[in-house]
This record gives sequence, structure tokens and C-alpha cells, in this order.
Amino acid sequence: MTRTMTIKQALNEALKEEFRRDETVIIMGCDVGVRGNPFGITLGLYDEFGPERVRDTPISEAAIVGACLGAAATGSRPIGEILFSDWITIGMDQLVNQIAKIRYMFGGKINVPLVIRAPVGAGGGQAAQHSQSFEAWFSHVPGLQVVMPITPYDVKGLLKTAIRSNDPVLFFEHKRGYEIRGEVPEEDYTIPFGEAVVRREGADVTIVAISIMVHKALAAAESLNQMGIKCEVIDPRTIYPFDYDTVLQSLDKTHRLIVTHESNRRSGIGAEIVSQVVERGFDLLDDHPVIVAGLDVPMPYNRQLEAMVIPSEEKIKNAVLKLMD
Amino acid sequence: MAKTSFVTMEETLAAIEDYKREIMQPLTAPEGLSGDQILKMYRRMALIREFDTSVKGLWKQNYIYGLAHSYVCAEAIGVGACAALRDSDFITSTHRGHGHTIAKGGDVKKMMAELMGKYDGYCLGKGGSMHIAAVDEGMLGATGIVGSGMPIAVGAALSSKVLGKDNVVVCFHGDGGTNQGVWHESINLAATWDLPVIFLCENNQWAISLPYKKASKNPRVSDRAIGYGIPGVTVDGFNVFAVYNAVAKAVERARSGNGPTLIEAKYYRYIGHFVADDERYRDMATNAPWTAFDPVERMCRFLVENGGFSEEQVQAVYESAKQEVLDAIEYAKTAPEPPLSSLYDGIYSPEFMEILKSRGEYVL
Amino acid sequence: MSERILTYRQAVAEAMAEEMRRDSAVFLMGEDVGKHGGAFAASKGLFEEFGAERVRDTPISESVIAGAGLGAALTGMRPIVEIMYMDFMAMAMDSIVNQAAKVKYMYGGHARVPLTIRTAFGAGRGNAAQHSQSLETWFTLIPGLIVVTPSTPYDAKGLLKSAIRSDNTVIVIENKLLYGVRGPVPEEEYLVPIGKAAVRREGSDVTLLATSRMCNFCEEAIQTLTREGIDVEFIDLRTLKPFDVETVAASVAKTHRVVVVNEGHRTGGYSNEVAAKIMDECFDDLDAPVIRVAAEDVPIPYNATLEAEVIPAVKDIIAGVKQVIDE
Amino acid sequence: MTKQADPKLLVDRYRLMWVIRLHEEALKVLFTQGKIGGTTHLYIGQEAIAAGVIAQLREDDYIVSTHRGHGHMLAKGGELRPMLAEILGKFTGYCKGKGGSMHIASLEVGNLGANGIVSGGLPISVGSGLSAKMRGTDQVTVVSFSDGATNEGNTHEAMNLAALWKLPVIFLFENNHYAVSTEVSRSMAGGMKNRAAAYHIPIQQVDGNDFEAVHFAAEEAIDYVRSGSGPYLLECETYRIEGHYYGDPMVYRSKEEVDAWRKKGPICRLEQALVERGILREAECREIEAEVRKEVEDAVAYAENSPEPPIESIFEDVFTEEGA
Repeated sequence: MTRTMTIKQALNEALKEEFRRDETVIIMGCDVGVRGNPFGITLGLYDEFGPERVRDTPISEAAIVGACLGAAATGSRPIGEILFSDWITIGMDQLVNQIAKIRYMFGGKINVPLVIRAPVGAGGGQAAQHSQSFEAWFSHVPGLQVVMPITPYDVKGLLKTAIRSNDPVLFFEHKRGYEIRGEVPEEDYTIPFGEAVVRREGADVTIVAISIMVHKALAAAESLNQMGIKCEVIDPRTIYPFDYDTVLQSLDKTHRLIVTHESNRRSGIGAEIVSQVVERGFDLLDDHPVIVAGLDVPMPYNRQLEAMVIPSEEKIKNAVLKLMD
Repeated sequence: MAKTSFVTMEETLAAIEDYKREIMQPLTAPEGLSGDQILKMYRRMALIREFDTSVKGLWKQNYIYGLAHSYVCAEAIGVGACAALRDSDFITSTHRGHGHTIAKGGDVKKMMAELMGKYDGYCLGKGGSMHIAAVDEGMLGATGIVGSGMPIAVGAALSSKVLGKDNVVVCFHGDGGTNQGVWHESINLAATWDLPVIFLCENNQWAISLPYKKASKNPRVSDRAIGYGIPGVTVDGFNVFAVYNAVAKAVERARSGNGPTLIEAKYYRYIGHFVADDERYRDMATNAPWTAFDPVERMCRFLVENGGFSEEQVQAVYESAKQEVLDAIEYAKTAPEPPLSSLYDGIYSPEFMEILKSRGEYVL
Repeated sequence: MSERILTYRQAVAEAMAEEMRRDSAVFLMGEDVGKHGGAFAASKGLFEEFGAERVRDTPISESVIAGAGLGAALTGMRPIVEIMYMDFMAMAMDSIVNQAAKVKYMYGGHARVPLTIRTAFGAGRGNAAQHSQSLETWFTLIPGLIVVTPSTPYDAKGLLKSAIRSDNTVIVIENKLLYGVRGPVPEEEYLVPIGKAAVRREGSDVTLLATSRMCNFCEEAIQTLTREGIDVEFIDLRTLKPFDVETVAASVAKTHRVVVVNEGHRTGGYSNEVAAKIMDECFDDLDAPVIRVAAEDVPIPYNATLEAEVIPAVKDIIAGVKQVIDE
Repeated sequence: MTKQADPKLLVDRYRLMWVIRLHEEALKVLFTQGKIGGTTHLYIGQEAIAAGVIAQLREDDYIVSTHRGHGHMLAKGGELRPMLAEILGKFTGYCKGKGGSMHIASLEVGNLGANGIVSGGLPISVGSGLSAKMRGTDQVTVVSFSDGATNEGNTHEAMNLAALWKLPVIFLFENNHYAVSTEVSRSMAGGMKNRAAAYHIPIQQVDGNDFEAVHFAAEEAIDYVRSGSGPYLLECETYRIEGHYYGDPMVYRSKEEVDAWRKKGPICRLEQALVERGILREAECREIEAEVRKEVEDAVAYAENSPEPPIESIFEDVFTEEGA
């Protein structure tokens, strides 16, 4: 049995189901309680599970992230929420120097079953301090897992996997994606990390798209299809671990690669994907891989400038046409 | 009404009684302020009120983009504090910064243009509501990260000290910011170094949906000052003169090299957190009793009843402020969009941008 | 031109001293930079010469150290702030990334941030996971920051002077194990330009790119490779951002093969950015994929053997070069 | 007459203080021999605090330690052999040689870890306190920090949150006067007493070199916290006899200052009390010292003879098996 719902609702459902399933699951963050989170992700949790398990915190990102670690190390399964992923910088020490490393440093004796959820992404005029996506940073920190799903089915299944995982997970939700609708089964299910999905098959160009870019890539592919160009669109869903096999299989067919993500290009996750693919499959490529990413500027406030910075369907299309030329 | 509210009507009424008993002070013109100066303060309060009241409508009509946080009901704090400063003094701001900019002498045209993302705006359309800076007026910038203005203020004060200037810095921050690590780090450092900075906490009692009593066990922010060995005081944040007096005293202390002061200006945010806040986290009826302390109205009453001004005079001042805002809106609406060629401007210094461009970077 | 032999740490201290003499707006603050002379003795002598006002010991408050540097830079000073270990920059990420890197752009260019942030990085001293990281890629991701990594005393001095004089936020990443390394430094005033790589050895078979201490490892590897008849062109990148694509592209056009060596973790590391950039700019010149020699993706272990295994070694560089030649 | 502790307990803790002291003395030798990687931070001079507070905890209580954490671990029940093995980077060490001096941890003894980041442990203690509260146990967490950490945002955030949520955490402020080279009066404005009051956390300030004073203060603190009354601040004034790390040239303070404090050292003070009260004779004290010295020597030998970690262990423990 499946129903149609939004990403927001799917996240909410995943949380509720895991809260019911396991009493050690708790959530803390600014406005997660009575308010139900500004985007409505935690609506109803406070009423059903009470203030002990659904905890409003003061604005203390370092303390939120760090308290998750202490709770996780001592038997809870905390979910910490950072209102905007940009603010993870304040809890950065806790996340990178403590959470990511504690298991290894202590010789594998501590479980760190925690999830840090944070909305990422631009597109609402929120300018430089509320629009960033830092997946590249965290892919660089051994010990963390990074998840960026963008369909209701995927967010639900992956969030449940994240909560059940014994390792820390960064769960990035795109702010512009909360209202995206899709089918979600009634039954309990989880999705393993590190398995990409081919969203559309095609033989000419492989497009690896991250988070919200999946939908733009699909739109570009649809319009290119009318011009006779067949794009294969891959949604990796998890950034770390990353499913290179699916990408290489696709390249075996298309021999052309485009990687697209919203955060800026310089040292972005696209650089990582492209260098890995080239190392693993240089001979599969007929042309140089192309990264369609955000421009290397702090996010400007102005709508037009912002639209230029964020990679668009049009830019993906142009990149494909140029590659096919 | 919210299903679960942290604050009931009973508690609200009790809090108001506490406020009246412990904090509220009658408006009394401070010595040394001329009638003209007082009228100018009122005009700035009116400008803020009109400016921020218009923002919500403009946002709904899609003229204003992104987030915008209103300074309505806080006018007394920004205006009272900045009236105690010199033009050469600095302030740092918060996400709720329109009022600070106006209070420090900012140009409402440039502000409105910035909110509309225009090239004539203070930040050439790149900053927006949350990042307005008017450096020439001594306003070092609004910020979108709670608490993050604190160390910047400390640095500005350090600069003043090291350069041998006698500038002081007022660091506006909200009650939400008081629980950030940087808040603590900043006050400690400023106190250790006797820096000329005034930490002015605008305690509006709500950090988005969280009332301050749920954010800190001790509801009185100013109590923390003694932990850093500096003076701390709580004043009536709806009272422009009470704020002025407290800041003037702190400025004197700071300017004479005796270090920082923590001032808590207590008021109540009886409006939404930002333009689109549905305030579902609280019983909206509990906002109403607080509107009785509206700082602009209180100032207006003072001017007519005790200030020696006629109702017409006061009304005319308000109307001129209103007109200035209307003009600013018209100006901003017709102001030019930033040219696309400006996209890369301002990331680095121009000479460095040239080098980058010569390497093929930042070429449109 | 007269030259002396100085250690890397003496060169760093000399750069700061000269700039502080030259410009009264320059000052240094950080943990233990004063009488103690810095955790790595890189500010030795400054306190005695310039006093406590301009060489300021701070409490342990990284976030406020970086943030106060920004505030001072915005208001007419030219601060140098020291974050003792690069790992501690995690405590100051908001101040650096969300504030210092962005204010200029957000304010439409109406601000100047002449801020230099010095920090020490790198493994090889048994400092384990929280004191050994190479996090440079974090900062190269952030528009608005410049990142330099000098590998010799000459460059340490010249690049730091350029950084201090720059009106931008420059992250100067010094290596803990290089502080004691000696090298020639001229008596005369000089600057090393930001954004310019140095071709340390010309060759025709393969382009070897490296950063910071990895350059010393490369020099060693080259000795072996030369004996085996492989002619290496070796480039010290010196500045990570902006990347000197001109120098690198010219080399790749000649050798058609590239190995990049960086101490950061392989996944998501700076070596990827270099590889991606080269593929973007010089794909048709490449006869083989860019080979990356980087640290393993594990927190730096304490044990010396394990630690040495994690970070790139001379043998790894030799293997990388041979691999790219065989492709 | 001032309150006196049970003689048996005094002897036991006196011995523990020697264990800590001689462990640290052994490290000096090993460090000089080049057998210790990185840096090592010695607890010498602060033994009465670990022995007075941490040794009093239950086995299932938690501690969150610091970079100067050897004493905490030993007082919580850590054993000399795996401690020394870890510090020598051996596979038999508490962290299989991956943590080292600054990262020693063992959940079995309730040590959530030493920490290389100043104040890094404070938010963690809030989490473990929260966890204990939510699981309905009466476990107490003791988090140690020194004057340097008092100015970190983490400390502020953690105390505020612990007070707000009434968490069972004892903030153990070991004021040893120096944050590396910076004397506390130059880094900390105001003082902890007033800060605690502002957070609404009760505080007791004691002479940290007086074992009995620390012991009785800790007893009160633990009772208070365990009963669910919320966090407690215990400030112990002491002095960091050694440098920040072993080998620190200490140009920032005078030899006279150090010597004056050395005379007020916690072990000699307790020893004096034991002898005065006729609990131990001087000779018995020396016997205890010699006995402990032997134990430490044995542990050093064990550590030195322990195997290095196998290379294959390099990829282990980054994730759990299912994680990677």
C-alpha cells in the first residue's frame, strides 16, 4: 500500500515511527518542541512523546551537538537539530573533533548512534549566512556519514536507517524540497546507505545530481529528450558513503559525465566525485567530466544574482549540449 | 491559539505586574538633552515604526525577498542607546537590525533599496535585511547568526583602544544570543581587557518560540555581569530615556577606560519573530496586554504631556517621518537592479579580483 | 643579495616583526603568543620588542579570537591572529566562515578585512586525532578566503608579509614539523606573491604537485626517481587558493601526466580540487588520470607506526609517479 | 575540631595519590627517553582532587576528563598497565594505541574520555547527565575542567543548559592557575563564584591541595547531585606544579612561585596528617611509596613489552562493521 505525501510529512512520519519503536530515541534542538520546528518537521512529536524526549534547547549549537554525543555514548539515540546547516559551524568542534573521532580514538569502544539533521540549500533570498551546503566538508571528515535524499520515499527510509545506525549521520534536507510530493508505502522499510538510484535511463550522457539538483537534472533530461539526447540521471542519495559502481556502470554506456550540485564548485563535492571517477574509470570517458555547480561567491541576496549563482536546469542543459557537440 | 503554550494568560498578567513593579520607570527627560534632541529621538522612533510596519506589506507583495525581522516595539532601545553615542562611535547589530541602522543615522532610502535587493541599497543588493551594514554611519553590520556579533564588537572596541581613539562600541544582541558560547567568550575577553564596549541585551523574552525562562534558569541576564567583574543593570526597554541614561553612564565608563557594562533592556516582543511568523508557539491573546507599553506611544504622550510640545507639533514630526518612509519605498521600487556584471564584485579587493580574473577566475 | 640561514619559525617571527615595525596597525593576538613566544615559538621576541598591547595573549576562546580579529580589521587595524592548532579552528568556524569570509561581499564591498589568520597543522608528531589535522580544503571551499601553505623559510616569510599586507582574509597554514627546518632568507625586504606556484625542478616525464611538508617528501622521492631515469617536474603550489592554473597547465602541456601530493584526507580533500581543476583545464593534454597521493581516510592515530602509515610517505609518492608513468 | 575522615579511607586515598604521582613521574622518564609521542600533560600537584572527588564516585558514575587526565582515570579505577600501554601507543592500551595520553577513555570504568580540546568535554557531560536522568538512574557525571576552559563558549553553554535542565553533573573546576602560559587573572574576568550564582548553580570553593577538604566537599556535592537537585560547581584551588606539558620551559613564571606551591603539595600534607594522627608511621608511608613504585615499574615493563598495533588495525573502528 502506498500513499502520496510531501517530504516534510515523510520526515515527520519517520521520526514518529522510530520514536514509537525505540524509547531511547530523543530529539533536541531550537524549536523542535511546541513549535514543531519552523518547517513543521517535528509537528505532533511534543504532544505524543512529551517534553522529556522532545526537547527545546536554548540557542547553543555547540551544546546541542555535544550533548547529543554524550547522550549517544551513554545509551540514548539522540537526534540533534540545527535550524540552518550554516550554524553547524558553531558546533563544528563537537562534530568534527569529538563526534567523528571518538570511536577511533578510544579504540572502538564507544557507539555514537546519533543523527544531526539540518536544512541546507539556497533559493529563498536568505543570503550568505543561511544558504550554504557543507557536504564537502563533512565528506572530508572520516567518521561521519553524509546523507542528502530528495524524495519522500528516500527521506523516510534513509532517516530511519540513520536513526538505527550506530555511527553518526549528518542528514541534510533541502529547504526548497520540503514540499516535494511522492509515493511512500504504508509498511515499515529502511534504505541502506551507499546505494544510488538511476532516476532515468539514457545512453548519451550520465548526470550525477545531488539533492535538489536531481529534480532539475530530470527536467533538463526531459527537455533534451525532445532534442533526441538521452540522459541517464543518477541520484546517489548518500554522499558518504558514495556509490561509484552505479556511476561507472552508467559511464560504460554513455562515456560522458556531468556532476551537478548546488553548493559552490571550488573544493566542492563535485571535485571529489570527478576525481574518483577518473581514477577508477579514466578509459571509460570520451571527454572531460563537467561540474555544474554553484558559483564561487557567498550567496547574494538579490533574486537575480541568487538565481545566477544556483545551478539551473538551463545550465545543465547547456553543459550537456556542449558535451555532445 | 497554540495547542500548548509555554506562557499562559495568568503568567502574562503576573509578568506584567513584575515588570511594572521592578522595571518600569516613568519617562523623564534626562538632563542635558535639548528639546530639539528629544524631538529628533522621537522622529527616529517614528521612522523605525513606519519603516518596519511597511516591511510586512511589501514582503507580502513580493517587493521584499528573504527573511525580515521587525524592530517594532523595540524602538526605545535602539534610539535611546544611539542618542547617547557620538557619530564616530560604533554599533554592531543582530538579525533584527533595521531599527539599529535608523537609530544610528542610517538612510532609509538605502535601507529600503537594500531590502528590495536593489543596486542602490547599502549592500548593493547582496546583503538584504539580515546583513545591512552602514559602515560610514558607524553601523558595523547586521548578522544572521545569533550571537555572532559579540566578538566583532569586542574587536572593534579593541581597535579603538589600540589605536588610541576614544570610540565606544554598543553591541546589540538578543536574549537568544546570551546562551551562545561566543557571548560568554566575548564578555569575558572585553572585561579582561577593559575594552570600551557596552553589551546591550535587548531581552524581548522570546527566542523565536522559546521564552527566556526556558532558555536560562536565571531569567535576569544582567545578573551575569558580576561573574565577569563588570556592572550589570536591567532597565525598562519600553522607555527611551531609561535606556539613554543607562547607556550614557556605560559610555562614560567605557570612554574613560574602565571597561564594559552589561545592560539588559527588558521589553516584550508582542509581534511575530519575522514577517511570516504565525506565532503558533504562543497564545496570541497574551500579546495584547503588553501593547499598553508601546514605546512610541509612550514617548508621544510624554512629549505632549510633559515635553512642552503641542499635539500638532508632535503629529507633524510623525507625519514627516511617515512621508520619508513612503518616499523611500517609491525610491526603492524604481531603483535599478544590480547589473549582472556586479555579481563578483566585492568578494575580494578590486586589485586582487584583477589577478583572479587574469587567471580565468570570476569571468562571467 | 646577502642571505642568512634561518629556521622556518624565525622567518615567521621576522615577517611579523618587520610588518609591525612598518605599520602600526599590525598587531598579533592569540593564545600564548606573548611572553611565551607562541606554542611553536613562532612569535619569539615580539613581546619584548612591541609590548603587551601589540602582542596580546588571549584566553582560550578561539571563536572570539577570530571574531575579534574581524572586528579589529573592519575598524582600521591589520590584525594577525593565531589559532594554535588548525584543529582548534573548528571552534572558530562561525567567525571565520560565516563572518570573516563573507562580510565584504554581504556589505557590497563596503568593508575591508585585512585579517591574517595563522595556524599550525599536520601530523607526524604523535599528537593524535585532535591535534594533527590538515583541514585546508574546508577553507578553499569558502568564497572570500585566501589560503597559503609555505614550505620553506623563504616562502614562510615572504608569503606571510604578503598576507599581512593583503586587504583580504588570508589563512596562513604553517606546518608544525617545518618550524625547525632551515633555509636561506635574504637580509633585504622581499615579498612572495600570493597565487603563484614555484617550479622547484624542471622535468619532462611527469608533473609532481605538492603542498607544505609534502614538498620535502617529494624532494626525497625525486632523488630516487631520478636515479631510475624518471625526469620529474616538481611544483610547490604554495598558494592553495587561488590556484595557479597557468603554471600548472604549462607543465601539464609538457609532461601529460600529473601526481598531486597533499597531507589532507583523500576523500573530499584538497587533492580532489587540484585533480578536478586540471581535468577541467587540461583534459586533452592528459595521457593518464591525475593520481592523488593523500592521507588515508582515518582519524590520525596516535601510534607512530600507524600515523606514518596514514599520512603520505616518500614511498607512496614514488609509487604514485610510477603508476602514472605506467598508465 | 574540624571533621576528620575515616583512617582506613585516608590510607587508601593516600596510596592512590602516590599511584597517580608515580605514574606521572614514570612518564617523565619515558618522555625523556623519547618513548612517548606528542605531548603529555602531568597531573602532579593536583592528586588530592582526583582522589577526593573521583575516587568517591560509584563504579557506574561517569567522568569526563581533560588533556590532563591521567589522575582522573586512575582515581576512577583505571589500571596502570593499559594506561601506560596506551601512552606508549601499544595495542594493549585502553585505546589500542589510537588515542594516546590525551584521549584515554574506558566505558568499563566510566571514563567518557580525556579530551584534546579545551572545554571539549563540557557539552559531553551535559549529554551524559541528560542520559542518566532520562534513563531514570541516579548516576552522577563529574566533568573536570581548568581555568583555561572557563572562558570557552562550551563552558558557558554547558553550565547554562545543565542548570536549566537540572542535570546530575558536577562541574569540577580544578583551578590550577595556568592555561598554558596565561595566569588565570589575565584570562578570567570576575570569578566562578559569581558566575555560578548567575547560572543558579550552587558552588563550594575549597583548598584543592587539602585532601580532606576536597573529600567532604565532594561528598556534599555528590549527595546533592545524586538526589536530583541539579548541577553543582566544585572549585578546587590548586597549582600546576609541572609545565603545561612535560618539557615546557616555563618562562612565564618564577621558580620561587613554583617552589612555594610545591611545599603546599597535597601528598605531603596528607602524609603529615596521617603521621600526626598516628594512623601511619613515617616508615609505613615510605613502604607504601615503595610498593606503589614497584607496581608502576611493573606496569611500565608491561607496556614496554606490549605489542605494537598491527597494521591491519588501521582501518578498524572508523565505523562499526555495518557502518562503512
